Amino acid sequence: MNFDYSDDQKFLKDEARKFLEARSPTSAVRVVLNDADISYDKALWKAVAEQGWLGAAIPEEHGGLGLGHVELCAIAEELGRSLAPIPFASTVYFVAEAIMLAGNDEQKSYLLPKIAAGEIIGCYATSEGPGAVDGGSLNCTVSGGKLNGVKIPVTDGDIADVALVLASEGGRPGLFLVDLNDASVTRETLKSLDPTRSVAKLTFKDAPVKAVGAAGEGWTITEQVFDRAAVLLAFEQVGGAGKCLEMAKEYALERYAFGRVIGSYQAIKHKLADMYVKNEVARSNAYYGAWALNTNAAELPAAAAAARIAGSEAYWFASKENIQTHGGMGFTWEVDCHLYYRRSRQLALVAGGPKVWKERLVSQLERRNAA
Amino acid sequence: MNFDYSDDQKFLKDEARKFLEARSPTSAVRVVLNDADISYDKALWKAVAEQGWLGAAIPEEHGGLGLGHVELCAIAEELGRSLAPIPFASTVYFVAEAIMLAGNDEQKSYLLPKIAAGEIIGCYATSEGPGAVDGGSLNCTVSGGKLNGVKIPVTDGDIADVALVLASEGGRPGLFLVDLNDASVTRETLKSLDPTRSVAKLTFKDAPVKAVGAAGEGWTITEQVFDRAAVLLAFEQVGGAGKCLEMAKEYALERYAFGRVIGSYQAIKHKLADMYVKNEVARSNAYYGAWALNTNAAELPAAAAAARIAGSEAYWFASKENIQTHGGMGFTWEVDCHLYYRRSRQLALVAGGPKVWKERLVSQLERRNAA
Amino acid sequence: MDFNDSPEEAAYREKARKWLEENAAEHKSTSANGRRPNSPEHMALAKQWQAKKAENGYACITWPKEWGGGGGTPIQSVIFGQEEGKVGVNYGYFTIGLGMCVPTVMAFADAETKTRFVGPAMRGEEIWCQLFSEPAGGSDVAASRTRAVKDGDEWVINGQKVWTTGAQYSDYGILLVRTDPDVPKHKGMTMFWIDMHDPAVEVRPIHQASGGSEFNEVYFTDLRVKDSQRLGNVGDGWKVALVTLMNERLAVGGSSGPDYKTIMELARQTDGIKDGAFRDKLADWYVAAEGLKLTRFRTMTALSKGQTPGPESSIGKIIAANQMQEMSNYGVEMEDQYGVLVDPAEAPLQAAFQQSLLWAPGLRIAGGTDEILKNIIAERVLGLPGDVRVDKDVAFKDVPTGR
Amino acid sequence: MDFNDSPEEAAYREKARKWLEENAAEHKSTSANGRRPNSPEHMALAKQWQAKKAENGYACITWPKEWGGGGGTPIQSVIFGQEEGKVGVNYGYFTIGLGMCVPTVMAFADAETKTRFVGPAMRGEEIWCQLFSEPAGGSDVAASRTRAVKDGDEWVINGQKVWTTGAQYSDYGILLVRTDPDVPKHKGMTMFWIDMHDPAVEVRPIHQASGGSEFNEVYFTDLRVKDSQRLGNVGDGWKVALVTLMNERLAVGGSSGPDYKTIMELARQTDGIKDGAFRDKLADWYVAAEGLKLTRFRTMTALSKGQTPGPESSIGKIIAANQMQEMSNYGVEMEDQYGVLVDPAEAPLQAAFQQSLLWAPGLRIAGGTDEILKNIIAERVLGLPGDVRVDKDVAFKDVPTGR
Repeated sequence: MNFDYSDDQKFLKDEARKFLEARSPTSAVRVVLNDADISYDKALWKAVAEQGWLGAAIPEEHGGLGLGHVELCAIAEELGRSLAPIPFASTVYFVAEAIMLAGNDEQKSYLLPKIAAGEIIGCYATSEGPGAVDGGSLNCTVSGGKLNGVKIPVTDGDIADVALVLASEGGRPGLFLVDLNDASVTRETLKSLDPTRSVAKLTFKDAPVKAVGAAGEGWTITEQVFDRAAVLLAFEQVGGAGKCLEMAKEYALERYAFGRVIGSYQAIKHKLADMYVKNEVARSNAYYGAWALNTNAAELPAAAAAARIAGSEAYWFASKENIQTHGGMGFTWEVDCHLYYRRSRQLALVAGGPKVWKERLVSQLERRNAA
Repeated sequence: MNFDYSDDQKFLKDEARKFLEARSPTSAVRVVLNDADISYDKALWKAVAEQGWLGAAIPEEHGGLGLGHVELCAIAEELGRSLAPIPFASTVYFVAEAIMLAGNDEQKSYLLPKIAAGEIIGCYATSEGPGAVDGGSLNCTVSGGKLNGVKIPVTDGDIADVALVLASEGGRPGLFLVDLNDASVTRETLKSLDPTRSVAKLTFKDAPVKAVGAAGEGWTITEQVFDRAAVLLAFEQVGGAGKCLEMAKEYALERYAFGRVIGSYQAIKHKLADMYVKNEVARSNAYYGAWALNTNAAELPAAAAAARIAGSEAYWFASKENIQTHGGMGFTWEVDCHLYYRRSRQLALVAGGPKVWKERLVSQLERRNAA
Repeated sequence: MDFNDSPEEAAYREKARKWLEENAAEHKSTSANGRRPNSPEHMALAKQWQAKKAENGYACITWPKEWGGGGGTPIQSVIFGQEEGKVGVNYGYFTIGLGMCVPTVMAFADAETKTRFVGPAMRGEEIWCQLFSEPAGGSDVAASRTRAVKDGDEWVINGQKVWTTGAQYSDYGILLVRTDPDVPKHKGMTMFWIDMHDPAVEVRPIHQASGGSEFNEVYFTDLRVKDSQRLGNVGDGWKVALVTLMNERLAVGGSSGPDYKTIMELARQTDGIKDGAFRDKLADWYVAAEGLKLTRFRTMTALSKGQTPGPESSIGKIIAANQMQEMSNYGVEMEDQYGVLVDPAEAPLQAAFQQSLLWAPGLRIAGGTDEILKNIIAERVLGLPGDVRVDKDVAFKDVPTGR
Repeated sequence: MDFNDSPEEAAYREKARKWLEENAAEHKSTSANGRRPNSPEHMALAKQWQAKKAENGYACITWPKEWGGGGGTPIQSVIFGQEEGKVGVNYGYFTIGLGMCVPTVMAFADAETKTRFVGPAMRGEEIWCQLFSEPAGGSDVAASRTRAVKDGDEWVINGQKVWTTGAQYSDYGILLVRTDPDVPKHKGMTMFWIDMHDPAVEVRPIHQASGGSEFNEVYFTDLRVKDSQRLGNVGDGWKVALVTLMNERLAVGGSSGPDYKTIMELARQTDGIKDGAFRDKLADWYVAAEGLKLTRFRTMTALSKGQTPGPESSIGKIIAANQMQEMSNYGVEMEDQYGVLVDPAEAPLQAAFQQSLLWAPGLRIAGGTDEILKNIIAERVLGLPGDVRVDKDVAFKDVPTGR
């Protein structure tokens, strides 16, 4: 039984925390928050690339460190905790994972080393409007190797070099690689609930594409990629939720009301205990997701869904009750609480909302029970 | 604006409370609870009849007091509070209301005076097995004026003289009056979550019936009857939930832990505040239901559903957290807390569970919004 | 049980309706007339309307006629408010002044002061704000640290208030200050009225977590006020403040933001309307919102009978604020990935759910946190004991504060 | 991250598995062998099994070999428990005695006493119970009022304990009593071991709200015990009790009653499986139950590394008890009108949901209420301050009790 980070992984995680505390304090996050023209922290992106984190789970033959996915999970937890305003998830959890999963040798050889080196930013475009994406009814279409249509919103779509786009070809969903610097692509940066992570609208007019994976397999691949991303995002959620509990606890220990620290009132104590319980449930489910991801276990779809549901719930609760614990101060722009509140929403939505994941989980349970 | 009981109604309600405190203390309720052979409190039933309560909403021409339904609501609140172990709801909210709504003159003239006088007990039989009843697929059938099939569970079915039975005739749902003392009817008393209210299994073998209302209208009538009963049951729920809050408050003020009354701890204070909030929401929705019932307003279906949902939720919460507030004592047979916990479940199920009512409410909202 | 007016109430309502019909035309829609709230044009219109109401006894319906009020009943005030709402007139500038500050002035000031201020406030010529909350106080309003020191016939005030609504456009304010830190906290405070245009008063808007700036900080640097500006005795500030806060309770506030109809509309757009989980939630939201609305009718019934509503109205904000947070988050999640978009031009229903998601945490805190309101219900409605207090019997300066 | 045993653990597991295969045959299913729990036949089988385990070092795996234990590690104990569970052996009679009482005896009794009791308890020959809770104490275990008065070389004990598991079949018990009411509550208690067969000890089953009688009241009327039965010093009872209670924490308890699979089965039977509201809830229940199970794996990982699990395991019962109550109610409501039927012969799935609905309120209280467990997490895991205490520094007899 070793259901925990190993000592090496703990060391990596500690180092990541120190690095991010130095390089991505909330003062740095606020530069991206406050300036609409800045979409991400370029210096941090460069530094993270130098650490090798972008290629942590990419095989050495493709320029990565060839570590396991648990190591990437450890990094994700710290990225989530620090609110790092960089396109890490889009590039690593979505695009790199998709290429490793479904790309051909040429695509792997070309893209993975560039991703590992921080030379290109990727994004994964599925949404076309309000409501859950369904591989069956896509307005973006590919015909004769050209893509037409609109994707909205696309996380990091304004800063990415390449996109993986879910689009219909001959009535079946396919996954396509697009060079976003091509003149056939128009991008518009949009306002987000979480301004520290950018989103865009991408319009394609006869954009040249290359297929990733077999024809008609675009939705199947996307579901597999989302399972993998869900586990990694869950670690970001666990990191963020843990930080919220720490902030709430520290404030509750120093803020006085009626002559006592507010942390001595049961209303606050039990609120924080509730946070702790949800955070532990999220962490344990995330660990199981990490195990399933790392071993490519058959349990991955159920484990990923459970990790994502628990992570979303824990971060939502911790971020909103952290504000509540801070009282009026927590509702000011200057205090950091709202950064986590905003990020908790971004992370809960970026790979599809809880509704979709609950349905995926229950379908898995039905399948398991039938077996 | 007079959204409250009138002074006369308050007087009636106060008198009802005094009467029930004297005649239906929990010591009397426990006689029914503890003896499997006693299905209801016969002396109380007789006394209640003498008070005229059974005919409170029955017109004077049919032997009732001819008061409004708000007066009946006031009585219901006190019956709920006192846990009165009598077949009041079955006889008055279901059967008398159904006859007033859909019975012909002969049925009214025959049944209503007997009900008002406490001479007959009625029951309303719809359920045939686990899950919600649906007027469309009934196993009980009527053919040639004879009823065949099984109804389970039927509240007060073991002690009732007459039943209104939902059954299929020629493939369409009808409502039928059955004399339960007929030899064609077999009754079996069943064990209930709430032993203070009896339930039975009724088996009909060529039982002679008379139709109530037009052919094929049985389900429509049943839905209207259930709307009316839902409002009255909501008042029983409000009465019970209010009593639970009182009990919890009194215990919290007298029980000491760590040298302080437990009512001085925020965990208990806020729990009781939550109870209070739910109880007020339930009361206000019940009042609106009473208004709609009394004026036969078009809003009745939505108002009844809202009253029932709020009442079920408030009583469930108050009864379970009343036990929790009482700690170990609350989990003993001797302390009354569990009587309310059990009754809260009986009341939440007897006219169909929350699921059904939520769906009815939302359908009404959709209709309202479309209009 | 009915929703009918009594004959007297019906007559009053009819009179008010007729008057509004004849007079409210250009105030009928405060947003449609193209003037931004808080703009000088919007404010001018509001003042004009307030003057007209005052002339006809509708500005302060429950105030005595001798002070220019309507000499009416609380239920008349509610009825006029309902009718005013129905025709779409909804200026908020005078609520705090006329609802809380000026009644305090009327209760505690000398005749000269009252004569000077009551009329102009009622006619909308002067706007008042309430300066109680402080950064270090929060839920503990009596922990006021803003310091007033006597200097001859004047007091010199230094300190800071926070979360002051309307400070940026107010002419006067009532200010709670500490005049004696050597006695227990509730005993060392005094209330003054002040001139908000004094150069020693600085108003700074608060940049809220939601992005907006509805509230202010107010700083006092050697602000000198005359002893005659004192409201009540020296040391009686808390008693005076309680009178102000009691008046707050009578303001029957409706909730704003998306409601069950809005989320049904969204569900229709995103195809969520058929989902059982949504329908289940919708029923709960409807029942709670309906319960709140109907509870207000019960409060109005009490008013109509001449009773005074009590602290039980605290349930309103507990329900409304938490429901707003839950429902707006549900709406945002229903939009799935698209839910992060916050621009009204892009997001469904003009980003109603995104906006209220960002505002909801503030609503759970403003005017009493969930936790304080539950304490109020537990203690003042249910009669449970107060929290164990360590700050009651020691000098204010000795109360632990951690700093 | 993996779920694999270390090589040493795998070897131990293999050895245990083999031994169980060879020896557990007639104990494999404690219900299928037709003997009712608590019947003499069932008890005899259990004792026989316990003796066999003791003989082979499996009875008390972590105890030193000199005392007849297995001399093993906590993780070995967990592994054996898992394997024992897998083959379906699950007698509960010895858990409290060997997990809590006898370790306390071993820590505080003299050599003679230890020699007398440790072996028989380990071999299942004698059963122990723990006598701490009192009616007036509840969550406040240190409020013990059962009084012991010194009389020569003996103590005379009068009073009452409550919620005592297994008192009806226990041979011995450890008993917390008050020996000095004139000092603060935590300082005036003393611990003794007692003979449960003494005629001065009366055991009465508690009739629970659920209808069953799993727990007991125990009354002491002039029970005389020798001073040599004292465990620890006079006045050190609370310190001794803390050692007992600390051992409680190591018992890794699984939850019983219906789980997500059971309610899926019910949903299939009642056609609720397609309802979105049910599916939404099901996902939440699964995630919480899975979170609990996986958190236990994390605890076992800590054990495996030789660490001691802390108070964070309190989260288990908070989640499990509340989920049991919510889920069983949901199941009952899903059955609609039929849900009131409680007879296993009538109700779906042998009335599993009705039974757990009635039991759940007890689970939320037994072994620490939700409220106490949240206090424990807040104070001992998160480091927040304790509640303001009024009972710490006064004589026990002067602590307010309201009676």
